[in-house]
Amino acid sequence: MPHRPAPFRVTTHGGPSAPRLARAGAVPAAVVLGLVLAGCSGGSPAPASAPASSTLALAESAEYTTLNPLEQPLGITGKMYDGLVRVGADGVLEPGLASAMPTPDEDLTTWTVTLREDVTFSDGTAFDAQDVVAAYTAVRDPAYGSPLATDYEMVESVTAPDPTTVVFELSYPYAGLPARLTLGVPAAEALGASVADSALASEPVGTGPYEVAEWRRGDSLTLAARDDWWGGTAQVTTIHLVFVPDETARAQRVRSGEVDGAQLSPLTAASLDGADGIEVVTNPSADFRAISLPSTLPFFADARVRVALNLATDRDAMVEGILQGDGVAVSTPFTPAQGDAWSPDAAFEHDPDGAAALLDAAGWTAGPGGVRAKDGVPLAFDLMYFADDTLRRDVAQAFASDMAQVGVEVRLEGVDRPQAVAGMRDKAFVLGGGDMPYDPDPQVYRVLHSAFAPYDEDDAYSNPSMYADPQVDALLDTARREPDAAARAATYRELQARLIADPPMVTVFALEHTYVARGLDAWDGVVPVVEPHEHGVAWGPWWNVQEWTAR
Amino acid sequence: MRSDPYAPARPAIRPRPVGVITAARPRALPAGRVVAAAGLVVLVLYALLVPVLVPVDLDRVDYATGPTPPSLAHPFGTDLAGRDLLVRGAHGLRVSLVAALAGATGAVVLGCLVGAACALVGGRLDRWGMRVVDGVNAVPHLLLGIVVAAALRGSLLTIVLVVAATHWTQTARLVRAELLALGTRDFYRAAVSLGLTRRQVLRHHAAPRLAAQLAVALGLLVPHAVWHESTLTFLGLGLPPHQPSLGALLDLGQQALLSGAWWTLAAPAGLLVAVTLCLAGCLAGRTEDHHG
Amino acid sequence: MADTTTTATTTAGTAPRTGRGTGSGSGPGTDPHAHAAATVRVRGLTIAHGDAVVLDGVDLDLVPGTVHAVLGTSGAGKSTVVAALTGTLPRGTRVEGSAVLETTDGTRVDLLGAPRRARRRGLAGRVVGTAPQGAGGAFTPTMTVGAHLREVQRVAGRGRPRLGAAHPHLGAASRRQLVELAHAAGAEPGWLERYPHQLSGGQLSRLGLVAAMVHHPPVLLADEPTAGLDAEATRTVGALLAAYAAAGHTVLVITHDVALARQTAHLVTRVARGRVVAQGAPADVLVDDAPVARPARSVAADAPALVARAVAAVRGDRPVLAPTDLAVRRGEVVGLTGPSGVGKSTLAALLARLDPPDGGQVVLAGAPGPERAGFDLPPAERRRVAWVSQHPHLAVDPRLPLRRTVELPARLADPGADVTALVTGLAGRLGLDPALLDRRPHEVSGGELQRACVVRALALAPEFLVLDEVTSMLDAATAADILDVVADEAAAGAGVLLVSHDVASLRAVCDRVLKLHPGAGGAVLRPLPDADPTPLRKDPA
Amino acid sequence: MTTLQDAAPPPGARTTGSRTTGSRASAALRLAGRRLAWALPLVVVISLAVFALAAVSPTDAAASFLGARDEFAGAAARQGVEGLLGDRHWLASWWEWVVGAPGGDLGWSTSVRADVGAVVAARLPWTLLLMVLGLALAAVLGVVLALVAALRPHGVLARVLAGGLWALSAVPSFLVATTLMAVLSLGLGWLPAGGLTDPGAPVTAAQVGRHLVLPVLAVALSQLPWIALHLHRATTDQLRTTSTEAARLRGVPERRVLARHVLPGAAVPTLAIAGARLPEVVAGSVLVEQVFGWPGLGQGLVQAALAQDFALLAAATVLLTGVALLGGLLADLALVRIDPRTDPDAL
Repeated sequence: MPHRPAPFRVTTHGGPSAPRLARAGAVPAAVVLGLVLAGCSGGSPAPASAPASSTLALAESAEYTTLNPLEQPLGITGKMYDGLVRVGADGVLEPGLASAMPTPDEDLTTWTVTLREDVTFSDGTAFDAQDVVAAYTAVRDPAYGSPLATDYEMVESVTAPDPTTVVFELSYPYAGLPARLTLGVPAAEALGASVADSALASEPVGTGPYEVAEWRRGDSLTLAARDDWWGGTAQVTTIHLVFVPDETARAQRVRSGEVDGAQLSPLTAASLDGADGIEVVTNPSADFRAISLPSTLPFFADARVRVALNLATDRDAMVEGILQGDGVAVSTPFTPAQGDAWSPDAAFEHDPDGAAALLDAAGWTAGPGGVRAKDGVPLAFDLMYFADDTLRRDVAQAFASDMAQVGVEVRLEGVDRPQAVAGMRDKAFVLGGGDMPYDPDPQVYRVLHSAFAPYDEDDAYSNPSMYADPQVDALLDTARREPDAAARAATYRELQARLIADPPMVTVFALEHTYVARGLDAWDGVVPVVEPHEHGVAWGPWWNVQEWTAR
Repeated sequence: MRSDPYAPARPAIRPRPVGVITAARPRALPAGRVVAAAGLVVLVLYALLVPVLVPVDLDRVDYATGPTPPSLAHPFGTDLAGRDLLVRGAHGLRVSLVAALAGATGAVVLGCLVGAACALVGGRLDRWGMRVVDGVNAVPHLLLGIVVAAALRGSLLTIVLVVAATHWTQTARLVRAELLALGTRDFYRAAVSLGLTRRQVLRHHAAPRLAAQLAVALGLLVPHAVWHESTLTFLGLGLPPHQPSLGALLDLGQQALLSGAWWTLAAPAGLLVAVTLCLAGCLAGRTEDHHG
Repeated sequence: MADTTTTATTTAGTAPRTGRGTGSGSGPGTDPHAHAAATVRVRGLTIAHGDAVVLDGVDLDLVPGTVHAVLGTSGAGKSTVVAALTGTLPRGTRVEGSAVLETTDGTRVDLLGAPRRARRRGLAGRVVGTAPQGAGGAFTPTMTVGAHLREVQRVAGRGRPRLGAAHPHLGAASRRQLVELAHAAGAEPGWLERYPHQLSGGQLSRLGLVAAMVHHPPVLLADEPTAGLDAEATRTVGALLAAYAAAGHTVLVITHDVALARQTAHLVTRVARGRVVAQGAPADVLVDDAPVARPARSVAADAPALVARAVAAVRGDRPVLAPTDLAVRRGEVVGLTGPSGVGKSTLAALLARLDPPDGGQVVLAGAPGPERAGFDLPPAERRRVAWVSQHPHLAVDPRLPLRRTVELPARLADPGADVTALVTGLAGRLGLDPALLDRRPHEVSGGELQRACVVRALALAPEFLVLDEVTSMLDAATAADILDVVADEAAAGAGVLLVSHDVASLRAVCDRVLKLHPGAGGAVLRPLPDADPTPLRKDPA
Repeated sequence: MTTLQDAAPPPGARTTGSRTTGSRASAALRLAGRRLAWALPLVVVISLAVFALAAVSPTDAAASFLGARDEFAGAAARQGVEGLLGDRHWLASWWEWVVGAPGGDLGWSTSVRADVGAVVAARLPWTLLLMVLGLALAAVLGVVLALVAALRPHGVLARVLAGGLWALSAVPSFLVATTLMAVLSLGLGWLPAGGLTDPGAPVTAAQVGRHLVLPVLAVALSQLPWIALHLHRATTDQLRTTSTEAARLRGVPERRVLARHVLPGAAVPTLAIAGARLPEVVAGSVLVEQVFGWPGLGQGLVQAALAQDFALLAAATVLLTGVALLGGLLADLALVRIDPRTDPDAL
């Protein structure tokens, strides 16, 4: 076997030094030599070994932009960092670095969190309250450049009275704070002045169960289990994350046994189901898709039209056709992932005739060429979707088909981000949601509250329908301040009934994230979980891989 | 770079051939050329008539049926969203051909302007013009295409702009060489002694000769431009996915490859190769005749 | 079949030319550098390709010590003889007859039947040396000439030549041997280290023969060794061939150049349309080829003339033409010759007013306004002087049928005239089949194309004709036809400047011949004396 | 031999310009120098074009910086990011990039959150490896196919070659790559579908070798048509020339005739075209890398374009163009080496 060249690794942040260039160049030269010896040996790679091997190979759809938890929450960073609060089985929050769930005072403006003592960072330094304060100060400071700044706008101050307790002072009573404390806490020293020059982007320093062993740019990232993790050493000692942008290639490498799992679209996942040892795993999520109906357009000012469009939409056909059944039809931004805050009966049935009758009643009668019109204005609008998102394209095309059947003309437009922001003023848009599903407030507040109705170029995706309903505002604000969980859920259920009467947009379904995996039966501890909008191989069946135990 | 601008092209000069299907193509037998021309006519008719004859709403999706193999009802089969590939193929081919034709025409026009300017004005403009031509030739066209598409994302205009901006150099060289030859070839000196005026020489000899060569250049640019469109769309930088084009169909086809729907890739791939072969077959043979 | 008695041809002993020189060509074995000599007896050679019969019943005898020249116009099948002897006939040709090679040490081989591989190892290069057609063709452009020769030596060095010829040359070291051979061919050893494109046609032709002679093969076949060479280079090659034959080898020369045949051949066979029409000693076979002398014309001294006064030409910083005076009067044919590249074409173009001169001026009686040239001259004035170039296929638009090319200028000059009748008449005069006019340039031969160009020029009834090397690419018959027409035009009152490097044909048709001599300040024009001081020397001794 | 010598006229006919090999080597060096001197301003202009296009493009840097999080970033967060990225005039940022580039500081990539220099240094060797091997394979196959077809012009291969290769030339390289993957790895499962090594395996020659087969084959097949067709046509012409015939008549064995007389002559026109084709090889390898997930600079370029990360895009474009120019220079130097008639100063 030709000599094994030095491990090839992109190290520190400094500028490219000549030796690395030479070393990087040396590897391909060694390869050319090796080629002569290796030749191309036939035979497919060794099939995944049945017994619980301690290494796991997963195919990720894209290379990570950054490993900084303040930029990339709830993703792969969940493996290297811990938050004060952790997402548990079925999406129920449980204490993480906090020794117990955070306790609010009676008017929900001061929250106290006590910290565990037996926690160390991956570089050996100790973890204490100062790191938490530094993290939550940096995330709130716009100058640091974290995209999560507005999620903590209700936090006034974060202080550490002693090394093991942290106190959050809020500017107004807020019941949903625990859901926002899942932020990964890096070592204070490694934070840097901003995300741009923080070393955390490629050199994570966290308290999590794994640390980065090797990152080959453009090819793969290898995680190694820490033997000194406060939650006990993970039995899966090594995780190889291979970057395979092309979905067909991902599926092929799972089928050929090269990798043990990948995140695939429902259709491709279905095609692999049952092939030698492969099973499809779906996890519920609050990741909904909806079509905004901007109230600036004449016909959307009338609630009856919006109800009619909701009735004309065949949600079940979309779930079956687009998601191959891996999803739940929903009519409001609330999804089953919100637990008892979700009211199952707040839903639109598919009733195209009812929709047509409602439109006629509203005065939008069928004009020439089959498109409805009212005093000269045709019921026709543009529907934008992100051109590179095949799922949103399918939703847009299905919605346009459904609308065409009731005489509503929908013109499709594949756009990129700036075109979407610019068009949001007077065009419909296929909206995504469910970024933070573990509390109903972050799930719906910015989508429904009239405070976000006026068009704001910097915040175009919040309340794109420019929907303003005082009753909805009131219910949202009371729910925020309600300490009792049951009462909070009841308020949200009453809110959903209101949304059915006066729907801000046409919400179609909530995704179930589909994964294909092999060899899960060799492990105990594989349980479902509610996933956020972001779905990569950090979630799926492997979300709690650090707690798996060999069967 | 050339010391003597009037020297006719010697092997040392690197003409930038457009795509490999130019001079390298073995001489097209007359029969081969007839078959190619017929194939081209069929394809163009298919691309123009089918979308008109079969008015199907492009956005109408029918996930219930999903991908079905080629059958009598759907000769090309249906794609993942249950849409008939025969019709989408026609739309795709039409969009790609329009983009390619517009791009190629733009390239030829720009090439003529630069070529004529360099030849007629001569001197510094000629030298700098040739510097620019060599510069654009040195950069891989796809890279230029990706950079332009990255900035001006996803519209038909972008594709036309990309093709025109990268493929005018070959025509510029052609026009310049032809106009420069006016002074040197025995053929033109004979015309002087035979009493033809400059205008008559241009009208009877230079213009028809140049027109024939430009027609060939245009013909050969179109398949090359179709490539560019399909490549950029394949990379996700070209036309938006809901607008059917050969590139989008190929991209979709590749995704469906694993789930066994090979025909979703075969249909657009077949069309792309067919249109390329037919166009090259018709015109490639002609390039040699003009070197006479 | 092996008819040992010789027919009309003579054996090596009797030299057809007196003064052949002693010691050469005498019986084998006694000469200091004697080695195996070989005779080739070709009997009834018939070659057909498809349905066309190329050669029909050709008998040849190649005898050591003699040069046998096969003469004929292009396309008469001459080159096919060499192809037959070397076994390089194209696929699918039918060959009949025999070509027996017999050497003094008893080897007998039928060259026509020899299998290709055996021929390659045994004969090629060692026994039968061949210098193929085309001056530069013998050498691959990417190798130096020396590399070719060394390659042949290395290849042949492996086995002693089967003929066991002990030859003084083969004994010496191979490096020394090449230098000696080069000297023999009048080539500088320095040339061996150059690439073919760095050598002139004459040099390459000589080195091509040297390449064929590396092993002193007893039989040497030379195919058109002097094609495209000027008179001086032809003489050199002729001397080399004669000397090689005199050294006891058998030489076959295929040529259309009568001068070469007269200079070197001991035996001449004239071939026309694939058949031998005459065979024998050069004196009686070549008698009718002497250029026919045309009746001299009397030209009035004060006839209107096309006059170039002290015209000079400079290209870049190099003076090409020193200030020169040249006048061509109407009814007169003036010849212009000189070594290639001296500036003949430049002077002709100046006289035809295609390019403005760098000094002096060109005056034509009756031309209004200041002297101008090229497109600046009004069309009517330009048509008074016709210009025909050396390469016909460069002078016509390849896309148009000939009829349109020939008639266009005349139609543009005088839209009313019945141009078609005029052109058909002129074509007839030049022996050009009017049916050919409907073809495209690449579908007709060079000769026919040049005739069309002359028709195109004459259709404008020019007062003066400037013909720049119009006959150099043509065979004798076509050239003769064109020169006849030139003579008729002159007789009809046109003034003609005829540029050529073939002095013999110039003397036959011109009233006076001028020669351009290369000079430091540009070429200088001087009349060519009647008797050329450097007679063609045939006798090498 | 006396009779031959004195028959010769005095030598000394005019010889065309003679060039010792020494001055030819210096002419080749001058050619390389000229190309380099010409390449530098070209590279600067290209980078200027990339930055200008970035300025013209409607995208805003903050959106592409946030990437997937852009949809959920509130107003304050977006303004923070815009402040972070700064809003220097694009000409100033381009000037800073050009001044820094020679020193190795190629700027900071927004899509990779790292120095562009580090990313490029990690990716460029793999692209070079892929292109060199692909081109080498194409050249070897091209020579073999051309020779066999030229030597047996009426054989089956000659007819198949012309038609088959010409059809192959009509297939874009990403389609060739996709089909190879579909057949060889999806269908038959002989070869891995992509990536640098098997997941988790160290970067060893054997591993990378196995993963290199398909991409190299794809690059080779996309370049084979023009090489084989040009070589075939040139070899056929060369076989018919009198110099080849003369070599045979001088007794040179067939193998040597092919090696010394036919192939160099045939290589000349192909090399003359090669310089103009190399940009196509670079473009082809970009696509092959994207399909096979090969971590080369080509894939980096596409991802930079998709993420509109113009610093990395400029560096990748400039470097890949440099590779194309270097390839063109090498082809021309090989041409000068093989063909004595090519005058380096004229190239």
